[in-house]
Amino acid sequence: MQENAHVLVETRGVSKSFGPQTVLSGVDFTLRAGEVHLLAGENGAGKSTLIKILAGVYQDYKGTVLLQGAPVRFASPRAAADAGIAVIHQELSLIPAMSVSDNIFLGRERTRLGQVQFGEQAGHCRDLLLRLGLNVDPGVPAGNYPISIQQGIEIAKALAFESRILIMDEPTSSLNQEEVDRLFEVIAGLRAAGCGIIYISHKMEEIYRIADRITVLRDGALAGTAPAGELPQEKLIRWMVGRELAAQAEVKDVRQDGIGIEVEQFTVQDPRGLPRPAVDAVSFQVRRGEVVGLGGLQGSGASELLNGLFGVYGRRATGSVRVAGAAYAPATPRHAIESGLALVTNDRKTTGLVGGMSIARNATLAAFPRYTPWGLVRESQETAAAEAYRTQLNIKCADVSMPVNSLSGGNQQKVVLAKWLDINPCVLLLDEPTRGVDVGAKQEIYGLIRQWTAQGKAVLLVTTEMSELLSLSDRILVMHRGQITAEFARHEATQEKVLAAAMGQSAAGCEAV
Amino acid sequence: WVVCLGAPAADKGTEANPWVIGMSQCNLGEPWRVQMNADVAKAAEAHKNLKVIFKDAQNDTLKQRAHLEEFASQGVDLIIVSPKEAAPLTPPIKKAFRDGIPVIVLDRAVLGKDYTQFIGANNKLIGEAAGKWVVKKLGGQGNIVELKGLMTSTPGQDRNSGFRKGIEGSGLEVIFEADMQWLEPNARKEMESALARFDDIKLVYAHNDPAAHGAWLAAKAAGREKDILFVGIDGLPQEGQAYVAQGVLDVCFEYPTGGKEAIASALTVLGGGEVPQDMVVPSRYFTKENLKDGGAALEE
Amino acid sequence: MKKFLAYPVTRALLALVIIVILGTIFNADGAFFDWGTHRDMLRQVSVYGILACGMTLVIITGGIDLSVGSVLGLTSVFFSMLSIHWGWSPWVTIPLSLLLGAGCGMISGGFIARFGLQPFIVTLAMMVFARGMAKYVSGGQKISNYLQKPDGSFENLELPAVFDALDARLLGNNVTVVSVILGLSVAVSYLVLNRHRYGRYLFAIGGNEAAAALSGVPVLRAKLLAYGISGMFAALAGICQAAQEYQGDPEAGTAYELSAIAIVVIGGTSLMGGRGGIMLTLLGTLTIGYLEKILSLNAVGEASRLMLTGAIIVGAVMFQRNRAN
Amino acid sequence: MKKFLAYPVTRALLALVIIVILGTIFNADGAFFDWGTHRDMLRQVSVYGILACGMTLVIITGGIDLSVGSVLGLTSVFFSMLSIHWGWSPWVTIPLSLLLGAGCGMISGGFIARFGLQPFIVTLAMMVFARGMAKYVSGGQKISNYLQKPDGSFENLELPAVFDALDARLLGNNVTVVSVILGLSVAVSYLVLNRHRYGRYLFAIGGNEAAAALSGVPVLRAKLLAYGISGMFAALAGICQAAQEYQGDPEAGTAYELSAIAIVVIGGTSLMGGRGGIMLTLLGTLTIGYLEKILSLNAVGEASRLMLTGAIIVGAVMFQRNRAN
Ligand SMILES: Nc1ncnc2c1ncn2[C@@H]1O[C@H](COP(=O)(O)OP(=O)(O)OP(=O)(O)O)[C@@H](O)[C@H]1O
Ligand SMILES: Nc1ncnc2c1ncn2[C@@H]1O[C@H](COP(=O)(O)OP(=O)(O)OP(=O)(O)O)[C@@H](O)[C@H]1O
Ligand SMILES: [Mg+2]
Ligand SMILES: [Mg+2]
Repeated sequence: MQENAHVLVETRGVSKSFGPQTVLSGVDFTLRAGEVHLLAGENGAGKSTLIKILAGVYQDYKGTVLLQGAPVRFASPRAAADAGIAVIHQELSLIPAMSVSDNIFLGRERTRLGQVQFGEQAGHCRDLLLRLGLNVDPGVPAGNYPISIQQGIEIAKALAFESRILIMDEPTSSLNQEEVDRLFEVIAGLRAAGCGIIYISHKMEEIYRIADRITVLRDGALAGTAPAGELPQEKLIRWMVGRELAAQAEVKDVRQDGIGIEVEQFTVQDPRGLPRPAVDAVSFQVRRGEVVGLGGLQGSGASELLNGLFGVYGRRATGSVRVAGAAYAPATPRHAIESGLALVTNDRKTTGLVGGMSIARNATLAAFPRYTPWGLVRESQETAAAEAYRTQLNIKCADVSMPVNSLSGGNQQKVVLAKWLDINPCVLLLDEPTRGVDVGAKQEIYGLIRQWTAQGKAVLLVTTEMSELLSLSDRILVMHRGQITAEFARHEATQEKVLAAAMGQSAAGCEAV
Repeated sequence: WVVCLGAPAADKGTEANPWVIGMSQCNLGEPWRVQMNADVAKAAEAHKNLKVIFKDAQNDTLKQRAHLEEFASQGVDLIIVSPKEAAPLTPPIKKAFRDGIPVIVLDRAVLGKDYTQFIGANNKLIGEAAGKWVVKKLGGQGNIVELKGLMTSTPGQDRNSGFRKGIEGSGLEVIFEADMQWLEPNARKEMESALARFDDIKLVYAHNDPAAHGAWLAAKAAGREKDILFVGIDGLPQEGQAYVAQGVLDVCFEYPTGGKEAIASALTVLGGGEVPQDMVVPSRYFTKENLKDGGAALEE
Repeated sequence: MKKFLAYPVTRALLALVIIVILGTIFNADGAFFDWGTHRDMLRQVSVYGILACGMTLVIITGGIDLSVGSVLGLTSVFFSMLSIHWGWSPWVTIPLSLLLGAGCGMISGGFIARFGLQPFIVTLAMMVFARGMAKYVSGGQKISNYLQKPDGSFENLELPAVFDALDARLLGNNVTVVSVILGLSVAVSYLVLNRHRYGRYLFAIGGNEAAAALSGVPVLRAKLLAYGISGMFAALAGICQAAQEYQGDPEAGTAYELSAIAIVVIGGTSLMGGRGGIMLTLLGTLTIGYLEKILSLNAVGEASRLMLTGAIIVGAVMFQRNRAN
Repeated sequence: MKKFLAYPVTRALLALVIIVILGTIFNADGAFFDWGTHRDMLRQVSVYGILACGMTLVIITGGIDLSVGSVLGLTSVFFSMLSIHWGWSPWVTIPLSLLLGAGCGMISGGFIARFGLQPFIVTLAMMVFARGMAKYVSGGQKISNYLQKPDGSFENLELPAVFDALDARLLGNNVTVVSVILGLSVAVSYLVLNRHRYGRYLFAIGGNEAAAALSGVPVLRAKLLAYGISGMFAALAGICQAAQEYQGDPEAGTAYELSAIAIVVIGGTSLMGGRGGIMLTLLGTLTIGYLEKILSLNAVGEASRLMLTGAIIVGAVMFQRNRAN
């Protein structure tokens, strides 16, 4: 009874299915006041689905949800919000064209006689953003800010109404270290104030930094709940994947002599037309068999560098580039593909996959001319190739003719990789290749990267996950405001050094020019 | 802003300073109206002291109303208007007329008497004449298909009611009727349905010539064009008359545009003369026999 | 200058200014300099402008309403019938007509919001259906004060005063009543769109419907409202059209939806949804109004008029194109 | 049964079967059981079906083509003029007309693909422009074999054999040539869409344009192709229309684009792009064809016809709705 007083929200035997597919089965889950309750599980385990039930997004589930001990069934997201549940959903839910303050108050405007009180909202909004350390103008469209700031705005939106229950579904997937630290401070403050926080993440370091209790879902069922201190990482992973994960193989240096890609004085004008170039005369090279990691804060220009090399900006990207020794001038993605480049973008949903198209068709799209001699489609060859990748990359699916958006995040990412393997590239440009991917899939992707380097491919890797950067890269380049500010060999790189360089301090510790 | 236009100025109506006539046509989507403009243009061409400005209201009453407003502010000497609607165009025509601009109304009458002259033909009479011709031709017996024009329009209604009056009391029976909205493809489609349903069709009465042509094409495809008589209305030289010459139509009834007459009246009015307020342009009908004589007048 | 052109509203304004300058050049013997010309332009474009107000709301949600022309025709018939034939008071007939229009809009909106059907096809169906209704209600006849009695003779009823009142001019003959109604429509739309909570919802839905729903926006209700208002404005336009024609025409408003959409887009509201505004639509209304007026004043032939209009629509949209990409 | 209904093509087939069953019930004194009725239905719907083939390609890319009706009108005039007035051989006039249509389509496609303008508004502008061109080329008159000479007298030219050939019937009077042309159009579209590389590109663009571009799909070229093919089919429809009317009518094809779009959507191709197929469009064509035929056979009045059509469009789309959501 005493224990119950502290329970903010509880689910009892909650089950949910989409058509024939059961996504949650009989999940019991409790959130107590003053705790950060971490929800973990593989891609597709049902984490987002569970919190969407708590958030009033789904109403057709079995079982009961108890709020402060009383059974409830929210009729809409609005009803959940009114009951004191604030949610940061996995997909960004900002409206890009609307102002920051309109976004924050969306659905719960301050009104008098139905008239929105814009001034009042803007004022309140400014205070809130300052509390989060965000220097943002409430009147500017949210879409004008980089993804990281948008993520911050999203957090502000959740905090705006002083809810007792806060749910965050992978809120840090596009935040850098500094921003993550600030978020964790805010969370600590909320916890101290007696709020309950449900936190979903795939990042191990985060999990153990913040969690009080951990609940693991596997295939929609409860795998277990335990205090964070009593759940060592190996056990957590075993709960998540249902088996022991093979220890990471020792990284071997497989660098070869040939140059994969060589970039000199490469400049990309800002895609939004700002005067300062997004990439400012950078020069570097990646040898065959080498992984070069690009570190930097959001907006450092690393993504633009990759996109620029791939021809996304056409002639706005200038400089001298050689791919496998041959001169290459970025023009269009098609040209880049023909020149032996492949780009895994940082957002598989909007730029990586054609969601409604089948797995096989997505996998063969980049190398499609090969399957269409004289323009005629050879469907059998396509299917055969897709089946080969399915085995090689261990893509979990019933059939390669299924639409790709029916797969879990990690498997979708593998289809993206299959698409680029299919062109047999010389240089792989990888932009956050493990974003939103669970531990198991992550390991597999790391394994793939090692396979490619062993085959002599050059890899240019952009990632915000420090451990990933440090463990995968043979060399690390750090970018700041469009320029390369530091370079580290594998053995000399540390988290502190990389961060310092990313924030604009030169390796020697003084302010960079 | 109202420009005083009362009496024609002394130096007006010369080759150097011609009279300006504003002509507002309700739409140019129908060949018959294109023909009316052509008739007006052709008649005006012969007079070097006339200049005609043509405007097209695109089947929009309110646009046509704007034309009248514009003509007044541009200071034309006379207005010819072929109105889309009687009721809504009565006030602006009345206004222009009261402001001293002579107005000749073509084809469709307006309400009241505030205009200089109305020139038009009578659709009811033409429909009736067609009915009587049909009764005579078929000897008062037989099945008829009627392909109606847009039944929300007055000509469609009048050509229908006139015809029904013309065949009243005879043994003729309209066994199939459909609204083809003045369009030939629709007429062909409806005729195909009629042919599929009825083995005995003696005659097709179509509210315009293109529809009669479409019906003929349907009958021809069915191999039945020889057994059926085709009657059309409008009688444009390049349409109805041509179809009669080609043996497609058995008869077509002219619906005169009055364009030529309008220019003659305009000259009289601008010269200070008098014209009768209402003028019915006599209609003709064309058959293969009378075509080279320029048709024959309708029998009363 | 470049900065200045970054705002859609300044671009829309510039487009209008260019058209007006063209008007002063091709002034048709000075007719363009008469105030009367401008007053008449405003009168003539009012019906389209009113339709465009509702269309703006719908387009901002990312939808489209092809039924407005037919709903205009239906209400013009309905309003004329109640007013002329049945002799009901305008205090009853106007609200009833507006309700009818709103009802048509909300039926479309219901199918779109509740069942997730495409706005294009649902409102296309409503366009066909409402036109059929207009013909059914009117018996295919124009509803005027000239009434055919069962025996075939005609009776000349008195035209209700509301027709004259709506077709009148105010302020010493200088402004037409329908233009004032357009002004009020713009004002109401402005309030809904920029001051009221539901205006935010419409923008949010057009910007990202899924995100809006997750934020607690009542998507279904907001969409119903947008299509309902669009239908209501179509009904208002129908009343104005009937008043100006002194009759209800079941064919009235055919293809007006295309003009209304062109006005909205030329103003600078995006067909993708989420961006735009009613002031842009007002500017678009004036631009189209002046364009038509100038073509008409100069008696430009049908063929050239169509070709010019087509070219100018593309030109205006190119000009309004988002420079960011 | 449920599984069976999961495929759009079986739903489209079922809709067609329902309509045909209705035809056997309302069979108009047995007229529905004549083969001739079905043959005529096929003739009549062919022009719409040909337009719908091109429209399907465009809609699969996520676009729309409102200009097809006007392009039909323009080419019907152009083809008639070259064939009748100038007496050119069909071996020249047909390819030239198809080129003209493809050109119109590619101009729209160019603005859409190159400048990222909205297909709705670009093709609306082309719809207005091409109609203007049709009137300009023809001088606003129908182009028939009855030619007015400069002195005002008329000359009766011989009608070129191609007109008769295209309006003829084959196989012992049982199939019209235009229906065969529809069949060929479907076949060609099927090959492009399902067997050719570019067909896949069209689906990819409609599904996710950004992802397609980053996978090396030549987006600009593929879109140009889609709109070009749509224009070419519109031209083919224009030739068929001219042949069936024995003349070129500058007003031909008005509002046909709406029928074509309705056919595509009723078939089950999504207006969102990325999903659909040409077989669905063929089924949609037959459904609309039978619907019109049944209404016409039973001489249903205009008002009821419109109301029924509107209701049936919504019904069909509800039926085709993706059950997943
Ligand atoms: N709207 C939907 N319709 C059908 N299936 C769905 C829907 N939403 C989710 N699913 C399926 O439900 C399962 C659970 O999805 P959920 O998003 O809850 O996973 P998750 O644990 O949040 O994964 P991730 O770590 O990738 O975010 C997945 O297999 C997913 O494909
Ligand atoms: N095509 C584009 N059009 C407009 N703005 C863009 C485009 N691509 C990127 N941007 C903007 O550029 C800025 C930086 O982009 P992004 O958030 O991807 O950072 P980044 O350079 O990839 O840094 P990091 O490598 O650390 O992730 C953001 O404001 C983003 O919105
Ligand atoms: Mg999730
Ligand atoms: Mg990035």
